Amino acid sequence: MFGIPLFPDSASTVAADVDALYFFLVGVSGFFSILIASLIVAFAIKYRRRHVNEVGAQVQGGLLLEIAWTVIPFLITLVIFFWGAKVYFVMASPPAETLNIYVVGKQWMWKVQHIAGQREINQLHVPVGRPVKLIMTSEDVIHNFSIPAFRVKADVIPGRFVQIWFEPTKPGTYQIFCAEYCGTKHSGMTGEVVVMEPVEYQTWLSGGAPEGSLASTGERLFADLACNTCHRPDSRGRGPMLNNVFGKPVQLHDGSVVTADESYIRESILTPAAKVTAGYQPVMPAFQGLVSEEQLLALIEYIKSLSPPSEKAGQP
Amino acid sequence: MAVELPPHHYLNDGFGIKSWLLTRDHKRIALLYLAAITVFFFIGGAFAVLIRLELATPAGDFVSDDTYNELFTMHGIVMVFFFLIPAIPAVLGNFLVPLQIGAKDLAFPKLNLLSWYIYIVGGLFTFYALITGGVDTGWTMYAPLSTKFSTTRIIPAALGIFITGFSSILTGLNFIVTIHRMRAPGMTWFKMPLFLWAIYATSLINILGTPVIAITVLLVAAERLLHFGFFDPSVGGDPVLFQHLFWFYSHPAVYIMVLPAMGVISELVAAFCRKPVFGYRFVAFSSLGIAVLGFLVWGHHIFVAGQSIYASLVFSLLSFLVAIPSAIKVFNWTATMYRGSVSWQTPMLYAIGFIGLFTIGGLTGLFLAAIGMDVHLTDTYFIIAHFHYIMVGGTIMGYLGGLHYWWPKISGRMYPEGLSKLSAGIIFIGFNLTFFPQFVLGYLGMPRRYHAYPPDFQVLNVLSSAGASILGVGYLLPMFYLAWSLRYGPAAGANPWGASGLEWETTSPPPTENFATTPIVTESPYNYPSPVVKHVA
Amino acid sequence: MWVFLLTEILFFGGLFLVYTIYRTWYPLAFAAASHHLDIPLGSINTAVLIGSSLTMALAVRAAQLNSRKGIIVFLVFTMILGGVFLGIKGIEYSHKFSEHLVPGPNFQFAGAFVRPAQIFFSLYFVMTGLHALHMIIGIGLMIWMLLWAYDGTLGNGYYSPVEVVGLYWHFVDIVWIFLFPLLYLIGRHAVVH
Amino acid sequence: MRSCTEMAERTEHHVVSTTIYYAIFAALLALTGVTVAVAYVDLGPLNVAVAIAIACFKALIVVLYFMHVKYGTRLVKLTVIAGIYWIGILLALTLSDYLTRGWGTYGAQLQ
Ligand code: HEA
Ligand code: HEA
Ligand code: HEC
Ligand code: CUA
Ligand SMILES: [Cu+2]
Repeated sequence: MFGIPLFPDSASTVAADVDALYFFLVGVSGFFSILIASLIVAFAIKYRRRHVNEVGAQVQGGLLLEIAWTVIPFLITLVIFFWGAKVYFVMASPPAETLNIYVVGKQWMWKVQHIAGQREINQLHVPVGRPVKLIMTSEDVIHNFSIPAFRVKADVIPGRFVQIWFEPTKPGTYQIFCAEYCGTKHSGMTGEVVVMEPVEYQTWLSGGAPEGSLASTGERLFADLACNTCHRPDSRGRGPMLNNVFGKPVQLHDGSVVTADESYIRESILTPAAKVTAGYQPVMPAFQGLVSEEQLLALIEYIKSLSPPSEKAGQP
Repeated sequence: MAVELPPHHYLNDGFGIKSWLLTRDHKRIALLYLAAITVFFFIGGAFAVLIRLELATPAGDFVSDDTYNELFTMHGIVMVFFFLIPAIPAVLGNFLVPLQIGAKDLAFPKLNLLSWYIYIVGGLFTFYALITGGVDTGWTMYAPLSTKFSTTRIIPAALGIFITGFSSILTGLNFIVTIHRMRAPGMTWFKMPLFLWAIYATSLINILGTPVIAITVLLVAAERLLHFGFFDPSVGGDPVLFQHLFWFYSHPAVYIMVLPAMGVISELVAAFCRKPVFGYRFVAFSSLGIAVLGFLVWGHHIFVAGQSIYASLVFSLLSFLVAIPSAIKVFNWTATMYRGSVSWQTPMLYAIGFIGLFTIGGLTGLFLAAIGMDVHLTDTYFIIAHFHYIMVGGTIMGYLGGLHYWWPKISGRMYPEGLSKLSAGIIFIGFNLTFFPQFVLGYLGMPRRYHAYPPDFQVLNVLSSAGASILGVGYLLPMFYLAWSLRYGPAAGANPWGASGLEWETTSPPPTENFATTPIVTESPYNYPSPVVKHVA
Repeated sequence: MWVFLLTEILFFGGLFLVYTIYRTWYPLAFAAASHHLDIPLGSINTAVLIGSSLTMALAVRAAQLNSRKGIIVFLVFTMILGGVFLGIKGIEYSHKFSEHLVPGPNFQFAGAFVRPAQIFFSLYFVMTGLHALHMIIGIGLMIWMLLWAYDGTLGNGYYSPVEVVGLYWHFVDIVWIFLFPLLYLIGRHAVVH
Repeated sequence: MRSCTEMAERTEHHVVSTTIYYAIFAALLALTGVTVAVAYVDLGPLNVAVAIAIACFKALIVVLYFMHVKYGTRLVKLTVIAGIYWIGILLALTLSDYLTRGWGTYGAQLQ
């Protein structure tokens, strides 16, 4: 309207759900705002004071009315609650088969690491029509990866992995914002998502990853950091074999069982003593401070690649 | 015959700086607060002006990014901790609590003065932080930015918040004890004006919530100063825990900021409709309901911050519950106007403004409480618009309405009616122009705390900045004409509005001891026709 | 006064929350770190503080009964016990310093839990430090009460100030009653490296 | 500051006998001994529970007797309960986050 944008692009599957809820809420709010406003104005005019000593009618209250305007809003809020929760569950549960991409936030840029090896800064190329999962972490403070056109965002927290997923529906270029205040250049921590047709995307992917795939970088690191002195492909090392670990339950020495997801692998590398695998001594050195977040991603991707293909659905 | 000021009242009971700075009279202390709070409001307002100037253009060209970050941080801290939280309780509350319950003073007059000094000391710390470089963490001071990365003056600012916190606690304590123990004979709980219920509920929140923010900022200071690790992921700490602690206080604090204004509105609506508040008990209990439920919803600020899904669901549901008592209030005020004798004097205009804007602000809170919606809206201008609608459109309207309503009691004189209506109008228009476009910006996705933004958003931002300048003028006017009326305004007389309530039964301004004889209460607070219905129309 | 204590409860409540969260996150680390605290000293201190609560209660009783001498004697006892507590705490702190158990760049901790142990000791120092600060304030208040007892302000049925200080002191005692098991006595049964 | 001290809600002038005080004192000492002793016995998860239960009991008798709440007004009792209740809110709702993060966290995968 008048060249003023009033409504954002909606370019992901979940955007439509969010928009529907939004319009419902605008409707409810509009209804009540207008109701209250018109009642006040009407009363103010109709019952305006006509002479100095006039007083109002001495009405004290009415139980029925009170009950009505407690119960009706309550029911409306219940509707909103369930609706909001439903949309939220969609956002929080990625489909089983996703294209995985790693994102590292740092003051003040986004580093994107594709599994095939491409790296990007403040840009993210994805194919249209395919669910994409971003696995994100931060090197310093809390950031927030936000794509308004997809209606998704999440805080990117140092010290753990955070994931969001979306399925782009329209090719195009969309804004990325950092939406959690992170210091001086917070407002400069922006970028764009480029959504491409699958074919173009394939061409883009093959366009060159000088260092090879992420997993192969990880493999090199695994040797450089001497991980392979303890974790050997056979069972003779001091550490457990890492084949077939990812995605499987791991028995810990205190008896509990955890699933070896990205966060677990990450923790195992950075602070191995926190969760010690059953049957092993806690001799693995802590690599916290020794490997960067990006190297970590490569290592994780390598360890993932040692597990059977069904776990590697994310590979393009 | 013109009305005249009484020969003896609290304002001419001693002159000179000492009679003010060492006073124990709750009315004078209220005025001390009024002065201090006004200063802080204009400091905070000046920051807002600079923010809006910067945002008039998409490029970050007016101030540097660091300066901008300090601007909104200091704007938030000053406005929240040094203006809005104390505004109504410390000024109007201090002035009115003893008057409305028919007491001579608060339970602990010296403690009351001490609270003011503590507030000032806290303010000085913050001021010191400000002039030696400012703080750039946002008012929410999230770790680890605040504990490890920022290089700005966080410790003095944190101490400032810590210290003022004690001032709020002591004031709250004072009010609670006063309301329990010093009510005039016959003033049962259900004969108390609704303003007192609101103040009582606010004080409860103060007492129960403020200590938690105190310990939280202390931990931040310890982490910065002594390298202790509480929220530091590199030693295994969880930054999200800081957010839990912060919001455990800061969500209830938003009700500290709105409940007193709701109390004022109840008084205004009753007085200017000359009618009892519809559903007195519902309005009274909804204040307590908000105070209690308000403690159960803090997690709605951290839906996308790595909180467990199930906790988010619980917090979302509870957030909807806390909206119900607010809804009850809005409906009851509206119903009070039905068949009232509605006067269009300035305070009533503010009350009407409050109801309308609070409704919009509150309803947009429902958007945010719906988790799936909040994911898109959080940390965008939608949030900014939501809370300015409640805090500026709501609470400040309530505060100004209350100030105008009780001004004749405070000063003994009337303010110029025409001018005050004009500025109420300017404020209403300026306000909506400033903050309505921000809802749209928010849904478009413009993040908050952005020093520069994509050019697409410019038109809406320009509208907002234009509105802010109108709003600024609207706020300056009352300052001048109220000051003017202190000297030149016509004397008001004891009860210029023909309102009921104990405060109107003593002279304006009241004598130091408030009432010549202890009043005895036999009637409900809003019993019309009141004893004196004769003055202004 | 009770309302004020309500505030205090939540003040410490924030700390207990932080404690609870990290204890559930790092049970082993907390147990290991706890082994570096000195149980005998901690137990003695607990007894000392309980004793001071007793003398405080007796001081209040003396005040109720208008016994000026009683007030003075018992207050002095309470202050001495409080002083002993702080002294022992000081000794413990100095041990921690020499063992490099103070969080920060000089922190040293043998074993696997360097990082979470740092959280434990951060908590240890803040919790016991704030507790000690409260005790110092309490002793200050008691000096005041002593003066009032001397000049006769107290007595003749006017004793509520002593009562208030008493409530405050007992509250401080209660905080310690929780701190002691939570900080000192974790996982003593298991040998953790 | 005299007025300040009026803060104590007026408890009835109930003078508690010294025997009770000494008994409480003895109980507190004994319980301290018990907690220390129990800490060395392996009770599994019960260790924490026992330690906290004993601490709570100790706190309770201090509050009831040393602090005279047993003889206090209803308002005083209400205040104490409110304090405990609010700490409960703080702990319970925060734990509702931490303890259920394993089941699914926004940003982590739902199982
Ligand atoms: C005085 C201040 C104040 C008040 C009263 C409120 C009231 C409410 N707030 Fe708001 N809020 C803030 C100040 C306030 N808020 C601030 C400062 C922030 C941001 C902090 C920051 O991050 O910097 C914030 C942020 C905020 C968020 C977090 C957003 C985010 O960061 O992602 C949420 C989410 O749930 C929320 C919800 C609500 C709700 C549900 C209410 C409810 O209490 C509102 C209830 C009122 C009504 C509902 C209107 C009246 C009712 C009717 C007219 C009847 C019809 C009603 C129904 C159909 C139910 N608020
Ligand atoms: C009580 C609370 C309160 C009040 C009253 C206000 C009042 C105003 N606020 Fe504020 N605001 C907050 C609380 C408040 N705000 C908080 C908590 C934040 C979040 C901070 C954060 O993110 O950490 C915020 C953030 C915030 C932002 C977002 C900044 C960002 O995220 O980048 C903006 C932007 O428009 C804004 C604008 C305004 C405006 C225009 C007013 C106007 O209403 C102000 C009107 C007043 C005046 C205009 C003063 C009049 C005085 C003069 C005209 C004299 C001028 C003198 C000189 C220039 C020397 N506020
Ligand atoms: C000194 C020997 C040693 C070195 C070097 C070492 N590890 Fe380990 N690692 C171990 C041992 C022992 C364990 C099992 C005990 C534990 O969980 O701490 C282990 C466990 C792990 C686990 C968890 C596996 C499971 O089954 O739960 C991962 C993942 C891992 N290591 C990765 C690495 C990587 C990556 C490196 C190099 C950067 C590395 N390790 C270097 C000894 C080592
Ligand atoms: Cu990164 Cu804001
Ligand atoms: Cu909130």
